Amino acid sequence: MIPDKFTYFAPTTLSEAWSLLQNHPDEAKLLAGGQSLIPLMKFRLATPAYVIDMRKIPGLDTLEERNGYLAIGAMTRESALEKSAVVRRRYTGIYEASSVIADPLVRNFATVGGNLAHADPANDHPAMLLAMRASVVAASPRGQRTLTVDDFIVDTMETALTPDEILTEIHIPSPTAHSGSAYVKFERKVGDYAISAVGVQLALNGDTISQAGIGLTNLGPKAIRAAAAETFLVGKQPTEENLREAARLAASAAQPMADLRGPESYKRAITQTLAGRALRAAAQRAQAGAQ
Amino acid sequence: MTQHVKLTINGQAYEADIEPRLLLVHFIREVANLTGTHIGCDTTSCGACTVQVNGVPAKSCTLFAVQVEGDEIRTVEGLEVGGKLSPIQEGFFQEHGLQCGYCTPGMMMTAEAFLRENPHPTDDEIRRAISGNLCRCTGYVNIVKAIQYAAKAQHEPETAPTAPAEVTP
Amino acid sequence: MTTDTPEIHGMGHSVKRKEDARFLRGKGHYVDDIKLPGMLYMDIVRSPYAHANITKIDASKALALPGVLAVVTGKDLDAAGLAWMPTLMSDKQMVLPVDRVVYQAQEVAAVIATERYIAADAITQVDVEYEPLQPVIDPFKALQPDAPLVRPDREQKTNHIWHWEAGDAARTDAMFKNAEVVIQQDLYIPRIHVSSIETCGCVASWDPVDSKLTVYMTTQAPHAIRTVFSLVTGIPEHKIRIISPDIGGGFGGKVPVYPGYVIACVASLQTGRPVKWIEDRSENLQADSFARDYHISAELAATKDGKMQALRVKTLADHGAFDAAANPSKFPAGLFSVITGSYDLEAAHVAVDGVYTNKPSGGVAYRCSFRVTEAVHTIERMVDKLAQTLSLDPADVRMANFIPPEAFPYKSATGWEYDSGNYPAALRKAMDDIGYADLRREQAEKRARGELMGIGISNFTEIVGAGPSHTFDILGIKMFDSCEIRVHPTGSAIARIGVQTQGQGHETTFAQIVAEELGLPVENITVEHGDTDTAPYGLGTYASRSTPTAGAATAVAARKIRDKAKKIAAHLLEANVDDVEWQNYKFQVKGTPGRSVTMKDVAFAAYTNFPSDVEAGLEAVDYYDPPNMTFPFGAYICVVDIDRGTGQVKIRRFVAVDDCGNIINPMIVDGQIHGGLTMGMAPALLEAITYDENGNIQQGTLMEYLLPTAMETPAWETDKTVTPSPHHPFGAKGVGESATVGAPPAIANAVVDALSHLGVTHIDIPITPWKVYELLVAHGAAEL
Amino acid sequence: MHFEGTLDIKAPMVTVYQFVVDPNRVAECAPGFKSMEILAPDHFKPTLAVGIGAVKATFTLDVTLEDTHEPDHAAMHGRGSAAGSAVDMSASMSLTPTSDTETRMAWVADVNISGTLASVGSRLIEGTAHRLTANFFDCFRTKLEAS
Repeated sequence: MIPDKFTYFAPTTLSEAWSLLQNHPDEAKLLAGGQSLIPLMKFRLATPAYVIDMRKIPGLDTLEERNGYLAIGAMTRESALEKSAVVRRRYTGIYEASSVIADPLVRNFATVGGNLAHADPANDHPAMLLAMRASVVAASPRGQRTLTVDDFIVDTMETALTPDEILTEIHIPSPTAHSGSAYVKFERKVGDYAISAVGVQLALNGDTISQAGIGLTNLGPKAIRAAAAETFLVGKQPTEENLREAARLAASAAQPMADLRGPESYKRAITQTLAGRALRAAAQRAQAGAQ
Repeated sequence: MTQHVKLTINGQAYEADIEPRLLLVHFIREVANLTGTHIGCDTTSCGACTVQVNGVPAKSCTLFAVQVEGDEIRTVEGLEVGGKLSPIQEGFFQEHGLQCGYCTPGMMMTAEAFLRENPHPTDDEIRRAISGNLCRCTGYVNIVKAIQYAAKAQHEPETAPTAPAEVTP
Repeated sequence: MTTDTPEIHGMGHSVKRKEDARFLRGKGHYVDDIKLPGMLYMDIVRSPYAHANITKIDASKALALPGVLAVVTGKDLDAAGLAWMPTLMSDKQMVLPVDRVVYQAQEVAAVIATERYIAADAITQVDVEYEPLQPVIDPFKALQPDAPLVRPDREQKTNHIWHWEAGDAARTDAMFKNAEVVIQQDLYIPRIHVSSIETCGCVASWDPVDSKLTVYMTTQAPHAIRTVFSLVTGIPEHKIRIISPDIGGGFGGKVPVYPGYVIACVASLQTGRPVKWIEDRSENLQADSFARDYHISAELAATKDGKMQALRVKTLADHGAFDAAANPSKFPAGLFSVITGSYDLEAAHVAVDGVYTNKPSGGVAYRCSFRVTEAVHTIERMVDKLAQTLSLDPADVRMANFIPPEAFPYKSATGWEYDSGNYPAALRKAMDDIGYADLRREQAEKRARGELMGIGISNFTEIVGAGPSHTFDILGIKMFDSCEIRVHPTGSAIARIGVQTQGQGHETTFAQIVAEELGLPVENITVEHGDTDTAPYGLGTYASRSTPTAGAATAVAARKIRDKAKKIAAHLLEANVDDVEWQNYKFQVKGTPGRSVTMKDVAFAAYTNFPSDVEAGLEAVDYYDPPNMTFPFGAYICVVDIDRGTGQVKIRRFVAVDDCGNIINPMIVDGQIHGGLTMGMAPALLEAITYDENGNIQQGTLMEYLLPTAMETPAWETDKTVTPSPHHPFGAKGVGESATVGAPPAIANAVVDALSHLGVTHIDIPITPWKVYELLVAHGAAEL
Repeated sequence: MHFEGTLDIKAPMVTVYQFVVDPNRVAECAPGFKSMEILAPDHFKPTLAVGIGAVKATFTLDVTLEDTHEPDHAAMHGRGSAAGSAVDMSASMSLTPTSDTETRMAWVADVNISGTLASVGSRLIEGTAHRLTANFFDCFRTKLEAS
């Protein structure tokens, strides 16, 4: 499997990248980690005439907590998230999502920005980022704008980025001390996309849930926010009964299609199971943080 | 249209005018003539092509050579130092961690880098670390043992008799 | 003149592998590593349709690309009489189609270019126009009168290929008529693919000066390939040299002759330059031959107290568009008739019908010995279902029905003569190793708590080492195998063998056989194979036949050398030949251990100081025709836990007790079993090839065809019993495939066992989480 | 893959009918329409660059209109290939007037994709094909109501 010919650029500034995008509309493709794009190119299902490699643009591999949020540069490797003590401790769901994407070797080169901007409904970050109420920074020659992940992901492999916009950073609001998050993925084997996966973040105020975020992976044309389940949980205590009801509501937000990973009814059912497990884990973590 | 690239493989500099679409694995195998790195799939699934890029294991079939311009690549041919097998090679030899040998170079490149990060792994950690490398022959049992052997050998450099020197066919 | 006996490391030693020295250093020589001067590259245009007429092939755009030398089509080959080639099963197969494709991803045209990348560009520029035809996908529908014909080229205007039977139908029917208990079960053993990590490929090099064709290729059977090539092309056999270099896994997938090999040869003949063809993984997965695909309907007759009496089996075998399996000629359904397994049955009857469908060829091995996996899965599931029906412990039912150890050699109800076995001993050992009674107690406790845990047994009998010339041939060539040994003057030796390693470690184990027989240190023995110009003729390595056939030949050739050496030893010892004996790896004068010479001494004398009535030199060759098959066996026990929330099956423990007779190298046997178990587990839980109604393969890449990683693979536990083969020169049996054959029913039985109290009696492989979950839902045991 | 749908179009049936048997109008609604070659009033070859995200495949479809019954039924059949893949599609439309100025269109489409796209992209194909097909017919309404 050999990719088609293309012209390669490795700009060193965002401005350079923008002008390349503007000069080659429709024909240029940004290359981040390449772990999704390059296989598509090998099958010639993607045949961009121009490939713009982002690797030499400085400042895109940030991973730091700033005032009130975690900033993840678009070019930050999945393996960096997996290895970060801060991510593991405070953004556990993100850590868990990062550590089940594809396989360890792919994660060494795959980037968070690529995972998000590829907008494959089977990718693991979008759902978890929905749960964490993350936003993304999109930069263009006209300046930069911040949009929520809900607004960023439009449809299957379709984002809100304009042709000359580049995703530069992902911002995840720092959780309160009494928060917990979890990502529970069920896959056929390592390296597979999820049959179903659920990302959850819960914040507690005393013993009631003050904020709930729930995202679903590979259960529809794009990552799904389980809004009814979130609404149900807010103001309630994280009792087993409430979490079970939330899991049921979360599963009813799924829009699965039958495929080799199983029939529709199965995917819906295990989404309830996985949502229950993710909710319990997040609640426990939130409660542990509260102690 | 070609592009001039320079990169280092196993400490040796290589320069060539290549098409940007040339995959790193083909650069290694066809330009540098280092055929220890293999190809086993089209979908970044098997890991037979695993090399280290600046010390980090990567699937070289899913990188363009132009993407690693200026980087340090290490392949299986770079494991042996001064005519002495590295601990990971020794481990695969002692524990019968290979059969057909096709996945072995990639497996060792992953394992060698992993042991630098985790010098005292559990078996489960090893299994997780090599889960991007497929082996069809061994059932992984002896690969796990081989990596444990290497983990221990790193700490006690002098070990059992080594694999026979390479015989030129 | 006695010298100290050095360490021999013959039979039974875990000698570290000789071949590792090159593999560990990245210095293996696989086909894609071969580069010849002036070499060209071939890439293949493939059909997106499963069944279509080709109305036009326009290669002009491809030929216009700089670097493209030729585009070969079926019409070109047809002109040379090479558009079709014979299969190993008395069928024929398209090399390139002239006017019709019969499966998706079938080769349609080949592009020859100066570079790999240019060839890849060029295949996208060959315009092929198709007129789609209705594909035949379901083998049952294929037999309906209105089904489209897959193979209109045949005289018989039907999709039925052959009917084959074994056993005694009348006697079996009579037993069923009077049976107290009859168990029935339909089983589907899905189509699977070996997917060795190295795909197939070759470098074909025609030397116009010498008129000689050299082909480096990924083949498990170089000699047979040479003969077929010679018959097909008319090139004299001495002008064809097939070289099997290092092979990155075979498992049966590298036995057939694929069109790509033949086209590359034609291209080299046409261009006068070497031509390399290396498959992509997706081509390998989509177009190379497949295994299994058996639709089985089985019945078992038994008494009320669980004594098994008779077995009746009907099977539909989906062979795809060409019957290109690699079975011995007389066995279109392989050795499926070994289906009575380890059990003493009074009667059995098996009938199999082969069917064409619009899929790539089926029926090659997947690390199994000619359909034994399908047979073992059937009988081992049936035994369990009998136990479940009668509320008996499956271990007890097995113990009560085993062929007793004293009954060997044993004639089975379908006519096989089992050479040796001790089934109760193996099962008892497995039960002890895993703590069977404790597990049953744990299971009862867990059931009371609503947890799902299952214990599954498989007590398989294999049949390997094809085979005796009275029964076994491929294209008429009898299935002997060979070895040629030459001892050098200074006491080292070379052994050339007719079989071909793909990772089994022949360079080490065959050296051990020679070491054992000749008393020469193993490190002084070189083993060569895979080059038809130098190795003796042999049928190759598959179906676990290397040790039973070529291994035997090696021992016999070495013994021939020893017989001659004895004469030279007598000369050196100045003794009568009859007074010389072989003891402790030395020749000594009977009763006088002090008067001895080593083989090294004798070897030197064979070239420097041999008696006048003995020829110089020390070498021998043996073509070994085995008197019977060998019947390795084993007892496997698997413990699974099932997640009621997802249907996920986790193998907690798996104990494999294998018996392959006397062992050459325990380390290597253990490795073979680990790998075999993994390739048994894979189709039980993960792997299957399916097609949609249009004939699109649904697992065309490794993204969807699920090879297990280290994470899905349990830490296998192995153990052994040793029951030597009475007819093999050193009592060995084959072992490479035992575990692949034996493991699937242990896993399936464990899953059914976990669900048996709910009323579940069967589940087809692969046991996917959703299949389990749907059973849980159906029986009210799913948990959300 | 089988899809079907119903559209209520604010246009008289005769106008709708004329639209759906006009290759130029129909082709404009095809996903990723690039260009077209018209061989006969009922035989045309549009070139389409169909894609989602990074995945793009350029097909030249060979389309024939068939089974047309003025004024209430039309059907078409198309076939094409790209990137080691083949596409076969057939679609039919039945029209019923809901008023003098409004028409209900019931459409049925069968789309078969074979080859690389099917084997590599099967996971995303059904959803995408459904979306593209629905967009195709929705586009009829948009164009008809705009004119």
